[in-house]
Amino acid sequence: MITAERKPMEELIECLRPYNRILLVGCNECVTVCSAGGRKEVGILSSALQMAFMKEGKTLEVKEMTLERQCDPEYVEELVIQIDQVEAVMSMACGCGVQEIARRFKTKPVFPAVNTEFMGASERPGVWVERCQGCGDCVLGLTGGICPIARCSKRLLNGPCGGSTNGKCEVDPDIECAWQLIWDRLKALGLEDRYEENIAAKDWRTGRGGGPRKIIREDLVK
Amino acid sequence: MKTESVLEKVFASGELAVTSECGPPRGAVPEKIIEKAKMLKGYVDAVNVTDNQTAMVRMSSFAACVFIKQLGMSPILQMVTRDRNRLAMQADILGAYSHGIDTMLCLSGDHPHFGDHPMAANVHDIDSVQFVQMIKDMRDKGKFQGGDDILNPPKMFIGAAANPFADPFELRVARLAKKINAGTDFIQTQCIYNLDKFEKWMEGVRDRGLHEKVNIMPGITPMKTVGMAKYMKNRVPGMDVPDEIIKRMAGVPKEKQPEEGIKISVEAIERLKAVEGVKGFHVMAIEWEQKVPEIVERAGLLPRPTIDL
Amino acid sequence: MQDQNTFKQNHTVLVIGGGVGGIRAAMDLAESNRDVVLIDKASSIGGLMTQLDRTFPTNNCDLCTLSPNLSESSRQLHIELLAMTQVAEVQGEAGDFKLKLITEPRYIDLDTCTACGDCFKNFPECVRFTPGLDHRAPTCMRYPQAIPHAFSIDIEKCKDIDALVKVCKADAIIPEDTQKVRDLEAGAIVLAPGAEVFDPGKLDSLGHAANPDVVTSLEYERILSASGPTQGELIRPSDGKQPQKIAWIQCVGSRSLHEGAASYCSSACCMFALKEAIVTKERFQDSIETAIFFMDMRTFGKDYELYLNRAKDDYGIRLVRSRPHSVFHDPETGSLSIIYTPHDSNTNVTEDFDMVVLSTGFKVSRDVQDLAVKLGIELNEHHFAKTDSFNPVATSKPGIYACGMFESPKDIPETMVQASAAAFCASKNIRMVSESSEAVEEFPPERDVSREPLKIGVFVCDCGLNIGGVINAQGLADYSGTLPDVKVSEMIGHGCSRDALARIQTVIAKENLNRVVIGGCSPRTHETKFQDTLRRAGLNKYLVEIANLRDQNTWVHFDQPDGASIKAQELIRMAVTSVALSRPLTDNIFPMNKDVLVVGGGVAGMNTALSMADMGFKVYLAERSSELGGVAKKIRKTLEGDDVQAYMTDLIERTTQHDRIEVITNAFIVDHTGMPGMFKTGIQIAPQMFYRQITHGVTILATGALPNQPKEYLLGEHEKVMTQLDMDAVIEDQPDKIKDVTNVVMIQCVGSRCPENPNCSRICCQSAIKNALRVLELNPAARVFILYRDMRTYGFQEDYYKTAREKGVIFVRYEADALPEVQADDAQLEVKFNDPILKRKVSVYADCLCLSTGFIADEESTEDLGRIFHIPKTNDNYFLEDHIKLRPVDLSVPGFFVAGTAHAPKTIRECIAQAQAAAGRAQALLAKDTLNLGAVVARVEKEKCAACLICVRACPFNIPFINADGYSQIDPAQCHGCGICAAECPAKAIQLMQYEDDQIMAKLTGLLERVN
Amino acid sequence: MSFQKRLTSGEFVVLAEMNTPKGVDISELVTNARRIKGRVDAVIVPDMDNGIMRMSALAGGVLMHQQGVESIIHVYCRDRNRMALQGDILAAHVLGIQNLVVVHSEEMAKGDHRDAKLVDDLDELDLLGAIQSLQNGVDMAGFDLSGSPSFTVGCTMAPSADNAAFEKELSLARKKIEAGVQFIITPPVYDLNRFSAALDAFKKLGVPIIPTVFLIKSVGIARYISTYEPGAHISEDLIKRIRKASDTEMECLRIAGETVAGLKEVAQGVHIITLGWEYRLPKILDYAGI
Amino acid sequence: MENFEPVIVAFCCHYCAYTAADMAGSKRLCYPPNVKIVRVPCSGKVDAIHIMKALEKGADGVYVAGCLEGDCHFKNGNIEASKRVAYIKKLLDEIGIDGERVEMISMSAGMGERFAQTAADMTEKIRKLGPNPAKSFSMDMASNNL
Repeated sequence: MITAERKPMEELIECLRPYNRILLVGCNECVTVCSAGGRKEVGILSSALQMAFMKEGKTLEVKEMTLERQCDPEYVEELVIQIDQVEAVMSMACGCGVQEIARRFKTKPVFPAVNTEFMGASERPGVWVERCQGCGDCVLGLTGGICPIARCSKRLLNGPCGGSTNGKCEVDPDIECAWQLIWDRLKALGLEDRYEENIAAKDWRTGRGGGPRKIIREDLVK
Repeated sequence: MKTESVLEKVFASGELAVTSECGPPRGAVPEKIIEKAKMLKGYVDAVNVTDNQTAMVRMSSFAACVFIKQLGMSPILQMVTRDRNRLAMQADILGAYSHGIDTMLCLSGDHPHFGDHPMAANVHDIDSVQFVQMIKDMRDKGKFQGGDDILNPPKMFIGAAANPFADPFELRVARLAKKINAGTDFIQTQCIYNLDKFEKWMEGVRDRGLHEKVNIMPGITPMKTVGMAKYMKNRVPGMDVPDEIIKRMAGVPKEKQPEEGIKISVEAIERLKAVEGVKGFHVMAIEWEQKVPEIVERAGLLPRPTIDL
Repeated sequence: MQDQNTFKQNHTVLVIGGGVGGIRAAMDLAESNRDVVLIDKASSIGGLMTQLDRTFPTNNCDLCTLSPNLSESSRQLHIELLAMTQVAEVQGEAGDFKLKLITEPRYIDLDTCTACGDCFKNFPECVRFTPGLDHRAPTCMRYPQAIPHAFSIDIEKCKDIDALVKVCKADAIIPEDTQKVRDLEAGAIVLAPGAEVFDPGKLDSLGHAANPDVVTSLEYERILSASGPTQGELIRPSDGKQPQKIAWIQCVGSRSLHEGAASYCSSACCMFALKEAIVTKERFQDSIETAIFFMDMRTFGKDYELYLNRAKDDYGIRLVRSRPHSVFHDPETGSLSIIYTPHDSNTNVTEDFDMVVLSTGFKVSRDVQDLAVKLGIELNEHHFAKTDSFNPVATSKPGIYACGMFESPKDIPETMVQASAAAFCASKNIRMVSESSEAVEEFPPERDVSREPLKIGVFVCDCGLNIGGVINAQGLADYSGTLPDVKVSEMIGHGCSRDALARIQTVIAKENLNRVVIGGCSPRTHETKFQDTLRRAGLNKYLVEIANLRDQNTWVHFDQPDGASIKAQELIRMAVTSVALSRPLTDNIFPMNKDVLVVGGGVAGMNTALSMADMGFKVYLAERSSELGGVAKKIRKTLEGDDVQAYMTDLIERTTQHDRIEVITNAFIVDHTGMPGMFKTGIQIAPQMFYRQITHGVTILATGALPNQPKEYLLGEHEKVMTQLDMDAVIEDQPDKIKDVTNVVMIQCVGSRCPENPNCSRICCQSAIKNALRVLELNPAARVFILYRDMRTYGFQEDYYKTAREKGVIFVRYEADALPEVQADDAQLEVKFNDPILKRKVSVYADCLCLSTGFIADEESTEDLGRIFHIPKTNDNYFLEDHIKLRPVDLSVPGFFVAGTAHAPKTIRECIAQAQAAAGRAQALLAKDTLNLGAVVARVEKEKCAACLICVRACPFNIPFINADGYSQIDPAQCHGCGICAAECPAKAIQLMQYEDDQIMAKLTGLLERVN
Repeated sequence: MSFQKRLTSGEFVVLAEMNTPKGVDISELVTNARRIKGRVDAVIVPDMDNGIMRMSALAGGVLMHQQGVESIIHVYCRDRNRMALQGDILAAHVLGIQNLVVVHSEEMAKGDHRDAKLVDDLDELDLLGAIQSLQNGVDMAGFDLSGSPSFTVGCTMAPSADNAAFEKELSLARKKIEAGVQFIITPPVYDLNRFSAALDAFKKLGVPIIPTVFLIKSVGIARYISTYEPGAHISEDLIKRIRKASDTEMECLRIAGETVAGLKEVAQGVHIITLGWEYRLPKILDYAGI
Repeated sequence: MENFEPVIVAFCCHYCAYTAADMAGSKRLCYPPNVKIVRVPCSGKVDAIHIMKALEKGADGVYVAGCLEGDCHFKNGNIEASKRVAYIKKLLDEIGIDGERVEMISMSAGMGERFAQTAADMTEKIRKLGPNPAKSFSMDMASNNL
């Protein structure tokens, strides 16, 4: 899923300062699952914002709404009913959602409430870790199902650097050395030989190197 | 001979090669590097010039190499994959070679996390193995990495680093093999203090016959104080400093510790000379360059062979 | 003993006596689907307890704790209540008694009387009665929530019957009413006739007859009582002024040789004197001086010693160890002089008091003795029912059981235990009415309120002075009427009384209300009552909200009535805004697992197991040691001389041989889940430690306590030092050893009533007496010293104490701050102690030193089990019952009961009674074929669910799962209703029924957003 | 890597015990197996342990196999004669079971079929001999088999209260090793130091030693073991630790996990017994860092 | 601010704190009437939103009262609740409202005294902290008019 984390309150308060009525929009997909922007967080943030302004003697009217997905225009359309009653929108979705709202409602300022972080998995309840950088050309088949691009600090494709100690990355001992993981995994699978193959330099065009990406499924295009 | 590199010629001569290194200054004046390089003249075959070492901004390695070259010495251009993408790297290689710089050391580089620009994007367009491959292809196939032909291909003698100690240990030999496969001509290793473990590594290297495909130069770094020894042991990732070394350093009074450090280095060189596959030594005296000549001398590595430039 | 299974045609039990014991017995029987006829010779049930102001040790208002029980008993379909009724004749035998009952005329028709009180207002001379203080003839309602809720007339006293008849608007007065005779067939009889208090009039020296300011403790209760003659004002009868100095004189009519007085101890008087003194200081004025004159302070019940310490230390109640000779009245000052000799002196002291309260003991009334003759049951020398040590509630006649005061003098909790035990034993004689054939109360169909506009009714209870005495209940009701959507708002008297409930029901119907708010006491105790009322009125029971105006407002803010009034408004507002959002809910109902798990195989555990198994239930008896028996297996004789070993051998034999009992020894409870009727308990069985899960419907904890072995007085170090338990065995096994002794010294309260174990171990005084008497029997020349702090030979044990004194046992008191000292010089054992009379140290060379070490809770295992079962414990690690007064057998976790010394120290006899009581309580719970889990379960709104797994991970019981349709599903049968998932759900897709977010939010709105 | 392979290559093996159901509802067993799949090397399936009639170990082992979890099944002499034993052992091989543990048969007295007849046609050493013989292609009657099975065979060692008993167990173990035993499961370890002290004696046996870690679930059980099994060495500190814990259950799991982790340093493997709390195995492994 | 009477919302677990509150009642232990109880089946039911909304609507303090550690009727609801309370405290600090206004309290059903004491302590504490700074101006007016 796409993970996100709420921005510092100060930043949120600052960007809403010019407004009196806003719409706070959650998203029932990834950000709900990573507890950053679902209905519950919308409720909490709404209260927090109102209190923060009340404290300054100002009333901020917050309308709460949570869409099924903010990255689909049909769902975003649901905001139409509310949008005229507010001066600005704050979205708790990932960057996709924020942009979708901005695209649909050209005259309303939209602010992100969260920092969109990465594509990750939940390691355990309450802990999410980066697993994929969306490079567009998956190497996991070569690396035992562990991504060196997302999980090695240096994105090394041919093995660990000289700094890995006890299976941990030199950058931060809390980070597992991706190559240690890859190697352990290859060994467990009896695929040690895979390591010996030199992986050629990557074609980053499939990643961000080729500019903003787009997927077109001809058969589905309407 | 693949190249004009002095280092290649020393290896070819069958003599043990000696290299050392110079860090470019953190400023726009060349005096410092010239002064440092001069100290080494006559004692080493080539001088590594680091590239934003420890992820701290310094004068570019290329520029510093030019100054050393002007002193009539042989520089080794270090380049890391961290700061440049493959375009910039190839461009710089062409430029360096055009200035007569014909030896390179390919590294991935320290992570920006450790340096003075932790906020910098780390490029890592390609990794060090791919880097070696790229230079080899430029040299031998005359092709840019993208596949186009090079009009006058640079003939670089290609070096790479190896750390015999980092984890997973069993991967260290295989990792070396990959670098050799990619086209590495010589290897400079991480500082060696744990001689037993290094020898074990070399055993692995010999088992696969890699010592015949590449010239391995163990890194030697004298320690000034017991504090430095402890720092290396505990704080430098991938460094293996056995407790005996610490004990030995701690066992002498503070003022005698530098001498003890040098002694340890000299003894190491003497012991490793005998190891099959060791083709030279990379003597790095960090912020203590003046001691390199003494070590080289006491280790019996003098005189250096004269190579025609 | 009695034949257990004489099943005959009849399935009715006659319960004689409508006091707390009788009510408890009747309710237990009714709950376990037996028909009950409950008779009382008074005009309403309730007995002595209804006359008390508050009860110890909680100092609760008794009416409040009792009245739900009373009206509950009248609700019970199996119970037929006959007031003013007595037994005239009895024939037949167990299973088939034929009785003649005589009901005296009430002159009021119960069905039409509305208890309006007009008769009482106009003709007080023939309707007024205030028990205790009013010496006039009986009539009428004894207290405001009386059941039956109707007046009665004393026709003799009435001068103008026509006028009386006319004053009744309901036409309920029937002057021609006559005595009615009725035949009844019953399978068993439970006797709970209670006791009467000793009449101190006979003791001239105390001046009760002559002086109005000398009152009995019961009269004093009436003075304190809000429903009493003084409306709860503490004033002395002679001049109506508040007394400033009050004395209590203990043992009036008990432990006494006076004419008409009893030789036994009345057991409860010490505690109620302490209670009255505390309440006096607490409720009226802390400066009122209180002194209690006593011989031994007998606070031997559970946690009673702590109560005593609080009385002394926190309230400064003066305790004077002396039995006063006489009370004189000084006509000039109006004060009362008590002349007494302090226990440690020989000179008389005279002290003046404003009021004197006589702690009068209990005795069996003449009427009850006559009843016993009619029933053909034997009485003991004190005219109490004669029962057996090992069958404590069975009388000499099969099918007839006695409980409460009639069995022996006792306090309320023990009465409750015995009542449940007697009910259980009685139920063995009769068949259970099967649930399907019985007429379940038919509720009208629920009205669909979903499309109706909100019509909220608010009913504010004044709860007597409890609420109305602090805030203006009428004012609050007026205020409530101004709240949005409130259609009706009324003040009702005692909201939980029958007529109040009827009133609510009527108003709901009349006004077509669809939501109800009750402002009253805690929903914890009274919610179901009001829910039933809604059902009767055709509303779903979850459309009511209770504002806790009493327990959490007027009781705790009586010191600031203004604050309490504002808060009351807020609480009502919260309830109104919240109830507006309540929705009809359906209870989750499941089949009942009727198997029983009994933990602990001692005397209590085995008796419980056998009782349940005999009733046809499958019982698992888990014992952690390798054999059954527990502590009782080490005891040889009881104080009364019964052979404990023979009893235990038989008990173990019967238990192990029983078809329906599976004994699991070496069993350790390791996990537990579920709810009453569907428990699942994991047991690990040593030595192989294999694991087994048992499913069962109820759990009875009979895990016992440990014989205390404190490291004091060389116990375990010197061969001549032993515990009373050891001594018991020595006497039995090595009588020759006893024959040689010269001096036997016993020290009481070793390891009890001390800082480490502050409570009294209850059993030690009687075991010391028991062993002392047996020593003297074997060796009349021996000198036996008992060093004690208070001799607590309660009830009939007192007789043995008396015998011991007569036989020359030397009793020497010591104070807690001057403990006896023991020194050993090789074989010589020297005991030194203060002689309070001689006022010097005395030294005795003991051939044997017996320490009365009593019990100590098995801390480690109660802790273990308490944690696994979530059962709270007392500070000294006994299991804490649900209500120390009225529910001494039930634990606070539904479906759990406690028996034996796991509850508190007790004798074998008391353990057996509690075991039978636990069986009875368990039987009542298992009588139902289905299990209602209520409606509090988590429900997922699948449209909102993001299938994020957070609920799956958060649930402590692993209930939610993501189903094939990709959303979270929660099985209502398994959901425990904690709501953790609902709180964690990031999509707010889960709601906990009855506690939905919008309802909670509405409460906050009601509280915080002012209504304009 | 298979259990056998790990054992021979000297790698640390993690075993867990899972009882078959008393009945045919295998859902819990299967769920539990899936929970630890990939985290333990093999599951030991006891056969009517402690005289409690249950689904047979053979079926349980096969079920594990179907879930992709390697199994080790118990065999012993109490309930079957040499015919049945040999037949079952052949069947086990055919059905994919690769490992056997020959265990001492518990008496019936504590079981649920106390009136059952004890067979005891063979003793443990006989049975070990029979297994060897079957693997060599010959049955106990001397007839040649058409195709012979192969197994990794282990045995258990009983707890010993004192040194003499321990010596006796050791000599018994030596005999079993002679009879073909390739690994030994030793009694529960509650005190790592005590275990380490006995390590030398174990090492001399020359086969891998797999000590047991028994999950204590309550203070009551800890107290019982410390009182009645003097050889077990449950310390007062351990009992205190459980008592003082705010969450007893988690503390017990943590203790088991720590013991597993401790044994990782000194033993060749570990055998975790959770008796009814198999669903807690993942947590123990978490605490053990496995 | 002299006459400031704080409004405090106490979310009380049915099994412990709510029962303890009733116990305080039957023992007649006085505490300030500022504390208003909302009954919940378990402290683990108390959502962060409930706490936030209570403050937003003008409560000066909020506390969640659950069972003693290890005694939760539902195993760990109280632990979950205390984590949530800690989270809210941080959030409040972040918006400049003293996190001290929110507390997690634990007690058993028998602790009537502790309930009363806690209520008194909490009231005292909030009184010292002063009114909830986030109470809107208009609301202040309204309460002054009362």
